[in-house]
Amino acid sequence: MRAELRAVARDLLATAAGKDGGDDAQVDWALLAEAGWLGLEVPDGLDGAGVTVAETAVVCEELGRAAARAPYLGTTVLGAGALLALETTDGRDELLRALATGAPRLAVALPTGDAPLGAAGVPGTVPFRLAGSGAAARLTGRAEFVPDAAEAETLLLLALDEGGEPVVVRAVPGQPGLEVTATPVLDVSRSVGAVAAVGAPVEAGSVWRFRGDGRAGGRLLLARGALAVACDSLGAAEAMLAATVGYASVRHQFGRPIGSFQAVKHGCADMLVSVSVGRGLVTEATRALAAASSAHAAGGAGGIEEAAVIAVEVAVSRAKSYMCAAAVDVAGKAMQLHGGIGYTWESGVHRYLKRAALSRALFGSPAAHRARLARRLDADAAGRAR
Amino acid sequence: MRAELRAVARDLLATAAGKDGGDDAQVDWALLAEAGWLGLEVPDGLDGAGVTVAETAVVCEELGRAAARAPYLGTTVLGAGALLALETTDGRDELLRALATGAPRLAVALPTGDAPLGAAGVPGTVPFRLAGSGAAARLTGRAEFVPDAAEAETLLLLALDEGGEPVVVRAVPGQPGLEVTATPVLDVSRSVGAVAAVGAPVEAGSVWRFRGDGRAGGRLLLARGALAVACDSLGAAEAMLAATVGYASVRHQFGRPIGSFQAVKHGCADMLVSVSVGRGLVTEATRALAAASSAHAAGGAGGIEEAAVIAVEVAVSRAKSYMCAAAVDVAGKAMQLHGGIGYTWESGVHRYLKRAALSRALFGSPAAHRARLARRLDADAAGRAR
Amino acid sequence: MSVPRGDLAELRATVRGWCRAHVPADWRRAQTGVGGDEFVAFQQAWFQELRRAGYAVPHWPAEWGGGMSAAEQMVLYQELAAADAPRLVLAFVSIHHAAATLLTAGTDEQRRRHLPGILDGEIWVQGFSEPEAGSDLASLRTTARRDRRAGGDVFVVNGQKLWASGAAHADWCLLLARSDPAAPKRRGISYLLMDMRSPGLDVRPIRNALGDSHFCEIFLNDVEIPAENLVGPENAGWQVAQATLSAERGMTMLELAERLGNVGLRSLVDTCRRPDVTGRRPIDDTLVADRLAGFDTEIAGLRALCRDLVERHDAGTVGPADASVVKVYYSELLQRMTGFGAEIAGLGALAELAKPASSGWESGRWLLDFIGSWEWTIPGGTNEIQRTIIGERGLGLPREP
Amino acid sequence: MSVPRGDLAELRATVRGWCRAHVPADWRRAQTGVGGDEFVAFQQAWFQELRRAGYAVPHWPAEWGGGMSAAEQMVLYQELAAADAPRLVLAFVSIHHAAATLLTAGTDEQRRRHLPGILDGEIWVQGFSEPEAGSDLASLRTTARRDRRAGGDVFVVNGQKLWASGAAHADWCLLLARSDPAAPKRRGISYLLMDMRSPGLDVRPIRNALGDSHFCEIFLNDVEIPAENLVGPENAGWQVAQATLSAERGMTMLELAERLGNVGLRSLVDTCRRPDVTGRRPIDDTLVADRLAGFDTEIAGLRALCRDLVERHDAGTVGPADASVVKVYYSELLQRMTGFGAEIAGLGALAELAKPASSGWESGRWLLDFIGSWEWTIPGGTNEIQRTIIGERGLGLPREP
Repeated sequence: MRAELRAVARDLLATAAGKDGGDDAQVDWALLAEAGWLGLEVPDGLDGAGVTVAETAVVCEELGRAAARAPYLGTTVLGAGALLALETTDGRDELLRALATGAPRLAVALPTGDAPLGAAGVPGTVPFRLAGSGAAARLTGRAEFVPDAAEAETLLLLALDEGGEPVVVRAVPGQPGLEVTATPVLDVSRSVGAVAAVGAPVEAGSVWRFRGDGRAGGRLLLARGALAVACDSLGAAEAMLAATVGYASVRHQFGRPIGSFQAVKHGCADMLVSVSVGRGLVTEATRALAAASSAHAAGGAGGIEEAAVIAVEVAVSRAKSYMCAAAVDVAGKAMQLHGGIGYTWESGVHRYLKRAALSRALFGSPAAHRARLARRLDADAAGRAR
Repeated sequence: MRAELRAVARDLLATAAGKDGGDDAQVDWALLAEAGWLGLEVPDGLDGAGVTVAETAVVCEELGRAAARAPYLGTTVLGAGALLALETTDGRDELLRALATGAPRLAVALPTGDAPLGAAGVPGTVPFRLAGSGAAARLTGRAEFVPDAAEAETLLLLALDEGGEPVVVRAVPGQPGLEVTATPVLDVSRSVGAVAAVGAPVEAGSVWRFRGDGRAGGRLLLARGALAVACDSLGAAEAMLAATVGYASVRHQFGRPIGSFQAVKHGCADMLVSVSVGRGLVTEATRALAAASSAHAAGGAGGIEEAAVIAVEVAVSRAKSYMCAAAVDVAGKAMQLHGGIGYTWESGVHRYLKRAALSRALFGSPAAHRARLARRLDADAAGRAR
Repeated sequence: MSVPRGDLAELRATVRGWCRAHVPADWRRAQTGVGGDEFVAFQQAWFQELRRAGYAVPHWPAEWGGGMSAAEQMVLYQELAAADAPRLVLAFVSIHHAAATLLTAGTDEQRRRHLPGILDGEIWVQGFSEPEAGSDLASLRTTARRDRRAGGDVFVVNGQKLWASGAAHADWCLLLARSDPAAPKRRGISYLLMDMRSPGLDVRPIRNALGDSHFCEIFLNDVEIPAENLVGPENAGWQVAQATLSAERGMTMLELAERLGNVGLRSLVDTCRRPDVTGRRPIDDTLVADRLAGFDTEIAGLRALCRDLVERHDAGTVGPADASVVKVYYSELLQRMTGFGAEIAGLGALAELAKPASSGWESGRWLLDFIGSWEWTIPGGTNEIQRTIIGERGLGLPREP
Repeated sequence: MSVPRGDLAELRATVRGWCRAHVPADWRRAQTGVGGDEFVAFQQAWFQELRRAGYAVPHWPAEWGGGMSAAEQMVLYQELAAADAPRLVLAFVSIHHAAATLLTAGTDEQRRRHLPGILDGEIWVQGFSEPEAGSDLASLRTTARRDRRAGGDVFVVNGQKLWASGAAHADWCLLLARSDPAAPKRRGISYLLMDMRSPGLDVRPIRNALGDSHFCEIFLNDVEIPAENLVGPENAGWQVAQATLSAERGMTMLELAERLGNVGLRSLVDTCRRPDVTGRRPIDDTLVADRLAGFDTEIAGLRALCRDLVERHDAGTVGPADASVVKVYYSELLQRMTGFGAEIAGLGALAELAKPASSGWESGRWLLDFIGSWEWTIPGGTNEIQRTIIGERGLGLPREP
């Protein structure tokens, strides 16, 4: 299933985005919906495919490979991911069903920088606060670099309710007190924006609770985001490696294909090594998240165990820090080994370098993820010593 | 003068130490004394050569190039260096004169690790304390990894007197309350040891004061030590580069000299680049220390300005952190590019790797020196902003 | 170098004072996101400002308006960098390569025609690289057929040039073309001065990774160049080009090193001293502090290397790979340093969409600077080629068979 | 892999329990600084201990005393590493290369003679490399002249072998020698089993960078090897060697990765949690913490890579450069990690003069470990050669002309 999905996705994206698809390589959204990629994890009962995050990861990797522009991160990775972690309500189910079959664009306003990886962690860094309840509920807060915010038709905001419990609040762009602003970035294949709420009234039935512990739900959601960009970086790095090998095999200088020179050959070998290592880490993280998500889904109201959340965070921090840093290096090496051609706009290498740079910063820098890992290493060693 | 000194030193060490000079490549001490290298900085009036630390630096570099064993660090770099920074007394002058013409072995017990580079710095980390004064003076403290301690005939101990002022105390190995122990290390071309004093009585006339501020004197002495090992590492790295280029030019595999393969050629090129950068930094640091030392000598009791000490510390920290790390990398690369031969004891590459490893740790790790530099960068930026 | 130290100190004080009075205030902000015309106007004005002070072409012979010793030029460039003066971007080829070519291999007539022109703002472009002749420059294919029919004496040029930086603004072009197709690779090339208004010439900008278009393609279709515009002997163009390529005698790298060490390092330290959303300064993180100190050290090493290179040029002891060592080290240090800046600036670096024109490669818009750093690791012989030069010419290692 | 997960969990519990009962307490301290005889005795005893449990040769066919699936072997090696059991150093060539050679290319008679012998402690050494045939193994010069005179049928061997690890303790040698000097490089080599007690054989230990002497030179002077000790067809020895070189099917790298991830990482974390003279723990420095987390990540990546390699071997989908990718990554990670340990341990690392025998390359004596790491970046084809293999066979890049 996963191999087939990958093959189909690669074909479809190559056709839809391609190199002549203009600077932003916009993918036809309806096509993605038709292909069934939006509701991969939505249960059969809600017209989805009922598979795991491992399949979503495949689509993310292929989007990265094509450096394609599509609001997949906002709608499926985070949107569906958030909804699936919530208690069942009519509104939530309705949205999930629409997402799987139609194509409403979603965005989830959550912290996308380093802050939630700090020692304080979620929920200290939940960006929105709810005041009051029921019809009197008001929302205040701000989130920046929110994926696909500017194009979203529905917003899901990660907020703390008056009891300090993380919840998800549904909102609509343009509603009173809510402002969504696009943030233009160098990576034109991505869309991010700021979401600000100042005492925004909350519609009835729009405050949704996580199944089980809301903190765990929020942490898994952030892990989904981090894993998705790691997958994107894996695909981007693989694309850059393939492009470089292809170019080095045909480009001649000094009467030889440049790929026959050790400097180029060994450079490509290093790219393959780091892509291979990154792929292993991404696979491990995907497996851990899929297992935890299944447990979360199966556990009903009971939620999920702390150890499982930590296992996900460890695996995701490794994959995110390694792969997202490696992708920048690989794209940079690709630019170098393409020579002058690689520095042109037309070659498209710069698209990958910029995309990799955004992915590296989004959902936690490598350094922030490693800092979290190091705290875990220290704690584990203390546990051993005890 | 410096070029000639270098040529003579290289010849002499190549002959004296050589590869067949046994595992420890011991240099004949009398030969060094005859060559006039022990009293390079000792004034003419005390039978020395009256030149600057720049000449001492040349000898250090050549000792590193030959990976030679000689108590030069203890006797000349630190011993003469310490004595020259002291107020003139008969005992001090006598020792300096002996050092320049005869060959008494000295060792200076001062902190050789990272501690003095911390925010507290000297004198917080002076290893010995004087209690009482005159005939009742007693010395207590401990210094480890003291260069050439075990073979020294005279010890100079960096201590704080009862007023908290750094002073130098002369002592003799074997005197009551004083224990000197050799510390065997992997680098068999070096000798280090521990010096411990427990209420050791101090002989009359053996407590000597720095000219001017004792703290500044202590800091410059530590800078001398750090610069000397940076010079040693420069020489060692140059030797490893030359050996690798030589080997790669004659060793054939796959029907070609291995140096004709880009992987080897570019590896050597990288070695040359880092040696060149390191040489520049070492030269700058030597210049800064020579200028400050002259000022210190000329300033008489007035001592030396804080800005000059800082300039020395900045230049030395750069040279020490860069060159001593680079030398380990260069020696490691040399081992790699020599292939199996490089891993044999007989090739001698391991001698350089171990020597470079000791030099890297001695007188402050690269990380500790960079931490000090970073504090300076922050302070300078604060100054600019003001 | 023969200039007494005292005179240098005086020159330093003079230049420093001049900079305080003449470097346009806030030019970085004003020049951010400007169009081509505004950039050209700013560059030309700044060039004339420097010219009036005697600082535009210090490396030229005194008779042509220069006359500074190498030691004096070092002081000049150190002070311009310390004052964060705009860089001479547009005139670069004119005052360096064009002037060096004219001075070392040109005729008196060519010199009299162009050197004053350059001082008045004549812009030159270098027409060396071609699509199939990048790192392997000697394999260029553009042809120059000598034609003496009809009483004239011209070279008729056909072909295509690539990576001609600033060609869109250029008045003249330094052109290498193959004039003897039968000769060995490096023996049949001629060096020509080509008027950029010649018929048959088509300049097309190439958009680069930053979205700028300062690189151009030049298409040459039966372009006629008068034989009097030949520099050096016919078919000896490769030798002329080699002799003049390093004519700046290390001073360009010294200037770039000084800029990296002044505005570059200052910007990076400032970036790291700026508190993040949680109120913490990156520099208080030892991980960041360590990297900063490492860059400070590497820059100090680079500056030492550059001073040494200039001094060797001056003393006539420059080695065959010395320039390559500096180029490799500078370019990769630039790449590491701007890359680190981009990491520290994080998501914010993605939202900085334009950097000031007339600046160097360290504008403090770190992601743009990082991408721009490949302008140093690729052109002029990629760093892979430079390492081969260092290995073979610098260390004497055997060539590939 | 066909073993049900439940059975694997059971095996894991069994091995874990066995390790608790049988791994010698404190063997690292006891084995530090021991001589050759003590090392051999310890290794032989540990081998028999493993043999009794069925853990000595799990990869052999069941009929010869093995019979574990790849999945089961992975569990076994993971648990041995987790329990920090001594490594099988001395028997390595015997149970892997010798056994694989005998099983895939040997005669029944050869198998019957040697496989039980190996289980009883017969030690083998690999005689492949020569002074002029290191990375370029096919250029070996040792000759094997067939001699049927006087009714016998022997190979008379002359030459010199290098880097024969453990030859001083070996009973038998896997020997490659040139039997047809006229044939092309790789077509005239034969694969022979040589009794190390044969006359004409001289073994001289080579002292290595650590001062140990486990590598040896073997001088061969008219050594006679009976023709029945030929493995595979005459002159097809190169092909036999290639077929058996990777016979351990990735399991060795998996074991090494597990050891790096268990005792290696734990030792490094412990080193960084130990307060220094000023009372500060290195791990509280973000610079150190960042490096530690980086190693934790890289090790996780290495383990994934190794599991993948074993599974590909098992599934028959292993690529021609997969092993090279793992070797390059493991060896350089080992070098970086031990190098970092040496930095953190600082001056103290210099004063650690010996490391335990029977341990891997991560004993926690960091400077010794660091120096020892070149045993992985050089032998078996240097990492430079491995990168060429990765580029050409893994990525299909063109060979050098």
